[in-house]
Amino acid sequence: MIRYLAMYFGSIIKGVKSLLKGMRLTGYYFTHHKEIITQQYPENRDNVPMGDRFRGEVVMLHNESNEHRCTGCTACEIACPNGTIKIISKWEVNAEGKKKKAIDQFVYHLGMCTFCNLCIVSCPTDAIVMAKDFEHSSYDRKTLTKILNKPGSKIETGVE
Amino acid sequence: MNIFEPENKKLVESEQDFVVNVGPQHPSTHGVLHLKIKLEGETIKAVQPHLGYIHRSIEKMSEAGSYRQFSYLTSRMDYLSSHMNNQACALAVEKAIQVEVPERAKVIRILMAELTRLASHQLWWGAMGLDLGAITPFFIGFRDREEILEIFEDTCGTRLTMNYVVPGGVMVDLHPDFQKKVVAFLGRFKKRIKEYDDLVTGNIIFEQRTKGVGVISAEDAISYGCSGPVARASGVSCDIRKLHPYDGYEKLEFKECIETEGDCFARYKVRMEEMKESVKIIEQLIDNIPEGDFQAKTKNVLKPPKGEWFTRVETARGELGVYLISDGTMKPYRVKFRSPNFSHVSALEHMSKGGKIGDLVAIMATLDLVIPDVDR
Amino acid sequence: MNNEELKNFVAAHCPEAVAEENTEWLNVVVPHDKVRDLLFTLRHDPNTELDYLFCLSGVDWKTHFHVVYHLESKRHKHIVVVKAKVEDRNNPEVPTICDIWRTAEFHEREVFDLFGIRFTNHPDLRRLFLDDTWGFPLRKDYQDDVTIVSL
Amino acid sequence: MYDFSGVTRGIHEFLSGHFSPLGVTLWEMVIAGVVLLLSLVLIAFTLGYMERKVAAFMQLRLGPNRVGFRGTLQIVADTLKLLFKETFVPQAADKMLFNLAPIIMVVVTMLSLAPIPFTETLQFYDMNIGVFYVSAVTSIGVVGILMAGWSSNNKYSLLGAMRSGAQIVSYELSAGLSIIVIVALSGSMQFSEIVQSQANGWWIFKGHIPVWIAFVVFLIAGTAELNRAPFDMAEAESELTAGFHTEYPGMRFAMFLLAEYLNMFILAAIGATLFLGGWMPLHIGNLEGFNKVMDFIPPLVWFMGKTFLIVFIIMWFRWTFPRLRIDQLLTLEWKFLMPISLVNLILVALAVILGLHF
Repeated sequence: MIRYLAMYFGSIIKGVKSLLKGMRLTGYYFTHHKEIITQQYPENRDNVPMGDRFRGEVVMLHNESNEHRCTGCTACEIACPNGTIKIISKWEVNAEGKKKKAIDQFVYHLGMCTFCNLCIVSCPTDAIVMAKDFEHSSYDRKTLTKILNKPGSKIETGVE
Repeated sequence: MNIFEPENKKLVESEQDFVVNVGPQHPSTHGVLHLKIKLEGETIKAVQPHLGYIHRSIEKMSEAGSYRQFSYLTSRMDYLSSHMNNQACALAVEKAIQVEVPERAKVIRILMAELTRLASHQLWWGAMGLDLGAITPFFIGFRDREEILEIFEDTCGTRLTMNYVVPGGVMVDLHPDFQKKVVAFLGRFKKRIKEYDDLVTGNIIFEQRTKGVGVISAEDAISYGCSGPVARASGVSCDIRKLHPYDGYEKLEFKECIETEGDCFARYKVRMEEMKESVKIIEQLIDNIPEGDFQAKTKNVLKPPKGEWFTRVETARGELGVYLISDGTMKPYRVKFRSPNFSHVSALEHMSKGGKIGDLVAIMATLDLVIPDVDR
Repeated sequence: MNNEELKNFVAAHCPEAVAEENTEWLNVVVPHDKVRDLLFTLRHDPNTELDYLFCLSGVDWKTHFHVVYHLESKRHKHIVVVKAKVEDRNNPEVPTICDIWRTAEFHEREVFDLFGIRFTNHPDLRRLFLDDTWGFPLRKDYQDDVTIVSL
Repeated sequence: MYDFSGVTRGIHEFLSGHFSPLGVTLWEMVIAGVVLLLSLVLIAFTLGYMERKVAAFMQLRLGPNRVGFRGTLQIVADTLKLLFKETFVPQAADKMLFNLAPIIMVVVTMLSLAPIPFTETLQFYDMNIGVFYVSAVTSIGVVGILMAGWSSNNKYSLLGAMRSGAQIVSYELSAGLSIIVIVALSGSMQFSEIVQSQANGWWIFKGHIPVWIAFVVFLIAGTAELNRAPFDMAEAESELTAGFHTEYPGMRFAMFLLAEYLNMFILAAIGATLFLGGWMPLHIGNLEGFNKVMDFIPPLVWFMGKTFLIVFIIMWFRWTFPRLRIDQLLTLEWKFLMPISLVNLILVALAVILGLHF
């Protein structure tokens, strides 16, 4: 009888203790506002903490004189698992009078991209990189199809 | 010889049967799992899972991609252990084309895999609290997981579907800050895991909700194909990292966490222990990552010979098998993913029969179901 | 038991079984009507005791189907791969094994769903992922111009 | 020191100058009703905001902080949103009961506010069976829940309503028993007299262990009667999606919410009145200076402070604990709370009879 009573009250005390433990933790967080981890997104847009290698979208690098490094070898197009990249090439006559293949349009369907990085890795001339921009939402799906080479841009000299 | 007795699988037998649809949109199914449960009052009489709401036929899609391409899809299966999924595919391809992975890549893979396991278990811990009605654990679990995801973001560029592990090694080298950040995180996390215990483990309500609930015996666990923490909670030794080591797990010191009760609380304890073991593994490796290449030299187009290979990897949820068949071309002939959650769903009815609705929720929480992994 | 002993064991119990060469684990191909007996023996014989069915998959070899059973013994730690060969493409049938391993129930439903291989005596053979009007997508002759966009 | 009777007398005299006695009574009732409704909405808004902030801080979040100063107007914005939502009735629902249920919930809640003394003079109706009246009226609320659950023609709703019925009926007992402890000690069922009996010390200080036990039991049973976590079996989000109000849209849903918050306030107010001395300021023995300072704080502030303290504790429970299972819920009541409060009541009764209390 005494044993059962002791067990009965023991279980109550143990239970209440365990509950108070949890309440102590939440009480601690309630009173310690420095532990808050919320980030205020649109306000901190200028300094959103982001990894250096964050994959936001594929962009093509251009230098000051509007030159890119893409030779139009279609390695990225082949490497892409879901047909995000489409390279439309044209024939160009270079200074020596030779006909040479060059890109006309580097079409990039952002809506299909899974940011798997396979195109970047496969690019032999490092023409494309991943940019950090992540605010891609749009009301029109057409805006997600981008042409990465800037109008009038040329291939950098010396890139084969 | 036929010991088989057909059960009546028809759920609604009469008008008196009270059949409730749990899901496909239900707060506790963590996705689009659809369960039909037959109730008698609060007691569950039968459970029938209906799958396929998020079936994308990843196996079919894998047949269309090259050997480098198909593994990125597996990040979308069990998205909480995407590193391990990618690793399993990479291991299968490496077995097929017989490439030796550099030491540095192996260590990076293990580090990433264990961090993923940690992150996955943290999410599970939070979500389990949510399922049992405590909302605060969710935020505490996510706070810690966030730090791991930031480490991933630094190195891999993505937070959830990394596609970091590729055939031959890893995609890019570690971020220069990786080691510093991981050490700092581990220091914080080792203190914070005590909070986990304070808030949930010792809590009397939580213990009452989980002890003796959803019991599955060792034989049943094996027969139902359970693996990972679910089987280990029933006393089945099934850690692939121990039984069939890959990527250098055999050199590491860690314990296989085994409980024998087989109930929800045992599964909880196994996962909590696994978090501590993962921390131990990371600590063993983080200070001595070998120098060298992060990727073996492989041909541009991978063309394995005819044949078939099976690799098994321990993900956060259990055993992931990749069954790869090649016909000698540059695309896989057939890829089969043996996902751990698929077997666990089939064991759901066995575990929850005779319990209450609250028990079903607790069982699903401790099975740690990821529905895209079930449907694939 | 090692692979050689397992091979002899399988050969003793199922003479029709053909072992494949150069494989990591023992692979045996068995006609579909013999597979149930062999699997039952492998499961219940104390020398093999393959109690853990960790993978059950279908493979379409264009001329025939394979239903592949990956089995492991938790006690003896050996692994056997049994392949049931189904010649009849129009009406493929394999006896069910979901009374031997409970997990097979869902796996067989998956194979039925994706390959159209019927498992006789299965208690609940319904489509698992897809609806009843759908074809069998993992068959190599599956054609679907609407939902499959080839790149 | 602070007295509302001057204001009420002023209004009464102003009205008497313009209307016949019957008109005065009617106008006074209208004014009282409007004041009551406004204050109730204000209280519910405050509690809603408080709950969000408390939850946020316990969960390492900031909580609402966009609408108004630090998010104070968020709840107003939400109410407006709910007001503009379509109020549909499910086709298979029992339309009359479906529409009636939220109204019953709110009306019952407002009824039970009548005898609670906010201050000595600010009390709507000081009846001599106040405690009895409150516990009688609040238990009608379960009818509203059962009606909502049944009439929705939804299985989740029905399960939630049934759970809630079992739960409230059981927890009514121990809540009532713990209230009786105070009734026995103070010797009255009238709220004003109970408060007066605590003029020389609150019951929680005077009553020692039995009152502490009664207070804890009251808190637990009260939380259970409110259908709040960890006893939110009727809603049980992860099990029954939203329980009895699954099918309720827009403003009808808001009425359930209003009723929940008001019930929480009423429970806390009763707890504050019975155990913490209501509007009585805190006095410590012979510390004259201290007591003077305490007297200087208005009684309404005392009352509200105590009430919100209890509300905070109830919220603290909610954001810390997992939910119980339905059978454990009933086990807790019938095997733990009920016997404890019975024994406790006997102890108190003996103490009162033998004159042992202070």
